[in-house]
Amino acid sequence: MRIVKSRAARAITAAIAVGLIATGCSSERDNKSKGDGDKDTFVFAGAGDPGSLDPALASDGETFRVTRQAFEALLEHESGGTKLVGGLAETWSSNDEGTVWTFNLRKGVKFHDGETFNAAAVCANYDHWFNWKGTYQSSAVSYYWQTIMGGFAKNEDKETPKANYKSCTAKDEHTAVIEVKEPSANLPGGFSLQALAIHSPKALKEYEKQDASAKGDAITYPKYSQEAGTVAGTGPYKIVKWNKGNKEVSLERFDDYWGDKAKIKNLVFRTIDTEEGRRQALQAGDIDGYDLVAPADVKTLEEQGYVVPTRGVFNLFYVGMSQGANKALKKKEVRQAIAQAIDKENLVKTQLPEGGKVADQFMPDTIAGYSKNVTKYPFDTAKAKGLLKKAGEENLEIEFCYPTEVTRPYMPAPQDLFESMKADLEKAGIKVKPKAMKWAPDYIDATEAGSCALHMLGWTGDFNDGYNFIGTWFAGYDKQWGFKNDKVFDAVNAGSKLGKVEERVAAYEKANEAIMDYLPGVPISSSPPAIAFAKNVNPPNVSPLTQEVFAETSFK
Amino acid sequence: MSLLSVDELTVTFGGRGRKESRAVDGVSFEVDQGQVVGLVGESGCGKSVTSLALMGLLPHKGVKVGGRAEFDGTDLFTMSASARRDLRGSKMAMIFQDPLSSLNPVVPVGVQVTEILERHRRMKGEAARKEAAHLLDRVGIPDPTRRLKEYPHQLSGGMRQRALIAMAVACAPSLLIADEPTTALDVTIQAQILELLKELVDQEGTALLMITHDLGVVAGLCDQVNVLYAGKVVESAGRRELFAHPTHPYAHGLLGSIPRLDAPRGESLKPIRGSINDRIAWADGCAFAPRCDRYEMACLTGTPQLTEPRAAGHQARCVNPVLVDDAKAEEVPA
Amino acid sequence: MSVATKTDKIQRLAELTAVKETSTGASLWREAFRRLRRSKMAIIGAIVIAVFVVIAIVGPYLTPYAPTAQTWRGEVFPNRGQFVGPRGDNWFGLDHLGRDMFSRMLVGARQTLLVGVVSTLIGLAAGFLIGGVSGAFATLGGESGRRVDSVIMRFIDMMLALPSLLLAVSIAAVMGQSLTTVMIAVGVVQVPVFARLLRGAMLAQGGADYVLAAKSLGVRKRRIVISQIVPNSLSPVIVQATLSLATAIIEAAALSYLGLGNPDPAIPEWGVMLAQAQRFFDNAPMMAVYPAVGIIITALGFTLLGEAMREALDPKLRG
Amino acid sequence: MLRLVVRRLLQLIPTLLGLSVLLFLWLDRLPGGPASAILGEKATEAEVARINRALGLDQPVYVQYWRFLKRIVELDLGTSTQTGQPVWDEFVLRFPATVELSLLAILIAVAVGVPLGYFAARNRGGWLDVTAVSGSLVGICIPVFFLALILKGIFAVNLGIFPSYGRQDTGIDATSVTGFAVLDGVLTGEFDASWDAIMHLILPAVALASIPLAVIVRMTRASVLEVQDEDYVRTAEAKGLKRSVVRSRHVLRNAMLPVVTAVGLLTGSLLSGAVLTESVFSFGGIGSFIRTAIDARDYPVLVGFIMFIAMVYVLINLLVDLAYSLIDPRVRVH
Repeated sequence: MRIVKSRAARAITAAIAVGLIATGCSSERDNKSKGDGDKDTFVFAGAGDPGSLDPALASDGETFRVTRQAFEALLEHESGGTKLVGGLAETWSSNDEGTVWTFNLRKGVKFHDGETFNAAAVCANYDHWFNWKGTYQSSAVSYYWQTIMGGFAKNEDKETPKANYKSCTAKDEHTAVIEVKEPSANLPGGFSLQALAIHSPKALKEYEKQDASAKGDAITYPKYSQEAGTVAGTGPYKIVKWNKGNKEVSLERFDDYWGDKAKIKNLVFRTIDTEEGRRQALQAGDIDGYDLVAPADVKTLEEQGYVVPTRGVFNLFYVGMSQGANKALKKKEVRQAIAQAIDKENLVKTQLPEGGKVADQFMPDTIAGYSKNVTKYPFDTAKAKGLLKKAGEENLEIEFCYPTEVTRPYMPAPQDLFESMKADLEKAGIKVKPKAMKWAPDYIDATEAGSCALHMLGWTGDFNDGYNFIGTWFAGYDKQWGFKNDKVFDAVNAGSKLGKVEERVAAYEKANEAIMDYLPGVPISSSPPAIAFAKNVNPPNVSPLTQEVFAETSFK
Repeated sequence: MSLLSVDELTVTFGGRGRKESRAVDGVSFEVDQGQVVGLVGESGCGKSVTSLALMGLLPHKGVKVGGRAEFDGTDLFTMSASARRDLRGSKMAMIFQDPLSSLNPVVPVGVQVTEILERHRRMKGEAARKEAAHLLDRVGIPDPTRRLKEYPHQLSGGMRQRALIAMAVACAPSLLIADEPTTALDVTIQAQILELLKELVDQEGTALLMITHDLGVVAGLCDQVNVLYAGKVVESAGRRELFAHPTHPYAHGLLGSIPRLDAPRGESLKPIRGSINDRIAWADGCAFAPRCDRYEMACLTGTPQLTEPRAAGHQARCVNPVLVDDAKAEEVPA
Repeated sequence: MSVATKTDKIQRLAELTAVKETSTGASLWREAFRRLRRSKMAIIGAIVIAVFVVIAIVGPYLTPYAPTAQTWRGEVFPNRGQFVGPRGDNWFGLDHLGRDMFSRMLVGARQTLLVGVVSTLIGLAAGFLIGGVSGAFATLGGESGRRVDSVIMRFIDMMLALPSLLLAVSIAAVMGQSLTTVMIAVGVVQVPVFARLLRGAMLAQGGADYVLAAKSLGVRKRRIVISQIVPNSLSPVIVQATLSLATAIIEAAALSYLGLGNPDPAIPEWGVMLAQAQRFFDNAPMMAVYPAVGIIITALGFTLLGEAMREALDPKLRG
Repeated sequence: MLRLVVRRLLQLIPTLLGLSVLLFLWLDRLPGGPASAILGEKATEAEVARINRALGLDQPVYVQYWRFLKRIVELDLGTSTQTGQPVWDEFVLRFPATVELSLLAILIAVAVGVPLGYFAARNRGGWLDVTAVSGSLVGICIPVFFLALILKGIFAVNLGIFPSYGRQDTGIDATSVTGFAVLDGVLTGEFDASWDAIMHLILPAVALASIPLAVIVRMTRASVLEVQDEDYVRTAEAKGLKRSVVRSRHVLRNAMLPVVTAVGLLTGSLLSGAVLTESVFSFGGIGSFIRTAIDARDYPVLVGFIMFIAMVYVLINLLVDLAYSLIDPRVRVH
């Protein structure tokens, strides 16, 4: 022990000495970023640690970013697009009601643990989820299963939605049939979710040995989801190590992958929680790429020669209005005045990353169901003033909440956005009472409870179905909006129960028009969350759904 | 020739912006081999400063030392700093007033003794420790080997002073300067310490420069006495002579102010009026004048010179000295 | 001898003795003040503070533009890293929303001063109360008093055991975000410091002779504490208060960096401005530099004065 | 000595109990719960209610507190709602990082601060003194996070000498024994890992050290100045000891006493400075984790971690007192 101590001491002193000397001479570390061809490790920085290595237990992007490299679902989105394509299922079809889904599975697919992929494996997964018990039934754990497939075989909590999943049958080695009780707008899109990605049956057996519900109250994630070794999917990479202390997950190329093998042998995800931190790490050559780039940095990085591809937009940023919190909002003129007082173009021009678009309805234009002929509310301060006068609200005073300490893909710098809009509204003669809250839980709670007259929120789509957007807001009475309007609600729900996609799309367009006619809030913009790579990287196809597949990445 | 001869020593504080003040103002005196000389005066008269100046312990900044001080024939003020260091603790040593604050609280007494042996007598380890024990024993500290390991706060006041003395005499110095060595101690201890000093001085033939405000101490020890007032020697004489015939009104006053058991009934003490703060600059006249019963206009005309108004070798700095023979001569302690 | 001579003898004496008597017996405070006027630190500090305070008071009325008006919105593109630096009508350039930095700095000064002063006052008041009470109990409360004191001190220890920033963050979490929150959070952090300081000083005084004297004379305890002990224990507290003004301003900035600053953008505050400017450090470093320098210099001003005061009041460090 | 330790450890228990009560009362006042933190935009009232019920947060505080106590008895600190892992594991995962950081910081502060302060005092008013003092004053006034960002910008991003974030380079897959990256490297002989860990530590440590450094410099300076004109230093000089001995044994040793106490308090306070530094360098320590825990209303983590920190703080102070009593014999006795 003594020796070790003295050694350590010496090591430290030596280090400090050298460090101090080193500060004199310039960088010998830079060339690391220039990168030589045979570099075989790609380091990508996210903003937060993944929550679990089992995507089924997760509901956050940071986790999915990692698991997506190792797990595949029945369906996938086309690389860099939003179109549904075959994943582990080559083709799929459903009956007219959309309650029976038949998947023709890919052949010759192997799991990381050597198991072969087949219909039995698929059903093993769905039944595994369907039969979840205890803490697994908490929406904190199985959020996506519950949104897509409802509840479980035996619901333990009366609040849990009733199961919509009926059964999964392996018609033959390579044909799996999944039946649901009622048609849902979440299908087939839901089949593409990481949360419903297919695990090796062998691994599943291991999972089932471990229970999520530990003693006491808390939700404890099972051991297998917290360290590499057990989890096994079919993806191009396999997870080999999760070093929590160092906030790093290491993956390694899976050589028996059915498709194009990964170009780089090692893939590492690390966590750097601040925007500046990530940018500086890239500039310092410590990482090869990072996500959630601050809009301010995009141009700068490009000028410095970094690769900053632009994603398609697949999210929506809006100003919500809680009519419960301020009676004036019940008047349409007031809502309209607010809508026209805000200079959306300016926001997009100055605040949002390149490729941002002004939104005119609660759905980005990349989604099937976007309607070209909704009522528009162009920026016009004078008109806004007039409307307020008409409503007899010339000196309207209104509370406007905004979140601090957060950047969301649709909302890069909340306070800046807020300050701009505040200025706009005040130009139109509306008094704005600012209210800043921590994103979670304060802000989320406040907006959910509808206690913020005006507030900023948004949504990033999970898959290409309009209901995934408008459904989350306008399917029925919701405190956040605080209005009842059956015209809107019916229009929105009309689509959701239709089995045929085409019919649905038509219904969504009608719904959008109904919504924008009523104008429950102000859709502001859709903006692509920027992603940046080192100078020597050929980036993967960037995806509107932020579903990059890093197997496509390579070094120049 | 004398061991230490101080000639027109002046010490000036301040300068560099601050207003100058002269603490020692042309003091001259001599100390012969083995002689015990007293520097007497109330606090603030410059006696301690004199001793520090001689030891070279005054701060370097903001202090000017003038005049000459020859020790063993070499001028202390012109010799190199390192030479002075070698001298200190070996040839000339010093004992300070407050034994507690003068000892390092966090270093064992033993180390504080041995370090001086190591420095000047090139002693090491066991030998040094033995010698240290011997020294402590010599200054009358019981159970020295144990004491060596102890820390100052574990010793009694008397023992601390003894320890300091042990350090001072460790290298058998030829001159020992003692600055109020007993004031911080209670009476019984005082006597013991004085005894110890006397004995050491006699045995070793060490010269002792005794700095004190306490005439009792002087009476007990000194051969030659110099009375200081406001930075100047106002009277200088042999002990007997001084006690018999204090000539300068100040010295006279001092003696008059000592309580004496054998004083005739009804004769009350005659304390000196005022304090050393109400003085006038020597340049203008006798600094003591404001407190003096005997002053004349003459006192206020320039600095009075040292003269021998009474007997040879008995100097006094006064224009109106006390010359009437009073009857104290007989009671002078032998 | 003639009367005449006698009198003019005394006359002459008087003249000669009349010299010196330089401020002996001057009170600790007058002494201290004399030394303060001599120390460069104090002078510089005082000047800095004076300037800052003046700006804080009159600044907001001198702003060339409204601090919140996004007048030049069209010229600044944060999302493309395009900013506008110092120029004719905007001496400090524009911020990321096209507002005049100079005006914002001026208005910000007042907020910063406000935060510093109020939070320090909060800390001082609370700390003074706690420290005073426990000090009083410790010095004159006897056995039981000492027990009370030790309980209070346990509590203070608890507060000290919590890292100050976390304490602040958690307070902000409970109270929600507002200027008051920032002030309280920063203030509370100071409480234990003041409490301990006052108590310590009071304990030291408690042993002093004049207190024993007063006790033996049977003066009422409350009176001893109020009229003797506390006044004599003040100096370290006052020094600390000055220093705390500096730390308060810095802590406030730290809170802003953690996103807990004053939420109302209508009232710019240096800490918040600095925190916001972080994001554009590459493209517009000056946006961060102005508030940063402002904060540093102001804090320095208070620190200098505080340190000078400490030295002036502490004879040991004199010279 | 032993009694002191035991008494302090016993004192710890009521402190922690009191603290835990305060914590629960505070948590009860915290608006919102972990649910919405977990779900983000996806939160709906029903979901939030369900999760809170699952976590037993629907019960009144005292019930929750009672459960907490029961768990504590079983040495179970509960589970983080953020990561779904046992609080203890999370602590073990992050504590070493902060400890390494704080230790190196305080090490730098002492290693640089003490000599600097010492020499500043030695040639008081000299250029070194002036620079040291003014430097330390400025040091206190620079917001830590700003300094950290500047350092990072220069040495990590522009010069690329140090890594810009984290505890270890990617791909250095160091075997973890104790969790202390540096130590582990040494234990397992993976010195490259130690080295790497150290490189990652330096920048944050320097930033974190700024304030302690400033404090220590000024403290050392003041206390050396004070000790320099203590009587015992004069005694040492009077002994003619070598300068080096006087300075090391008599000046420095005494001057260090107050500094030691300061170091202890500073080390405790470093944890809070760490919150900022850790988040700037995304250095996964407890500071930043507690911060996120507050946002995420991660009650178990908050309670657990804060109690740990309190405990560590008390222990550090205990250590300081022990160290103190080692260098100051006066304390040792009583």
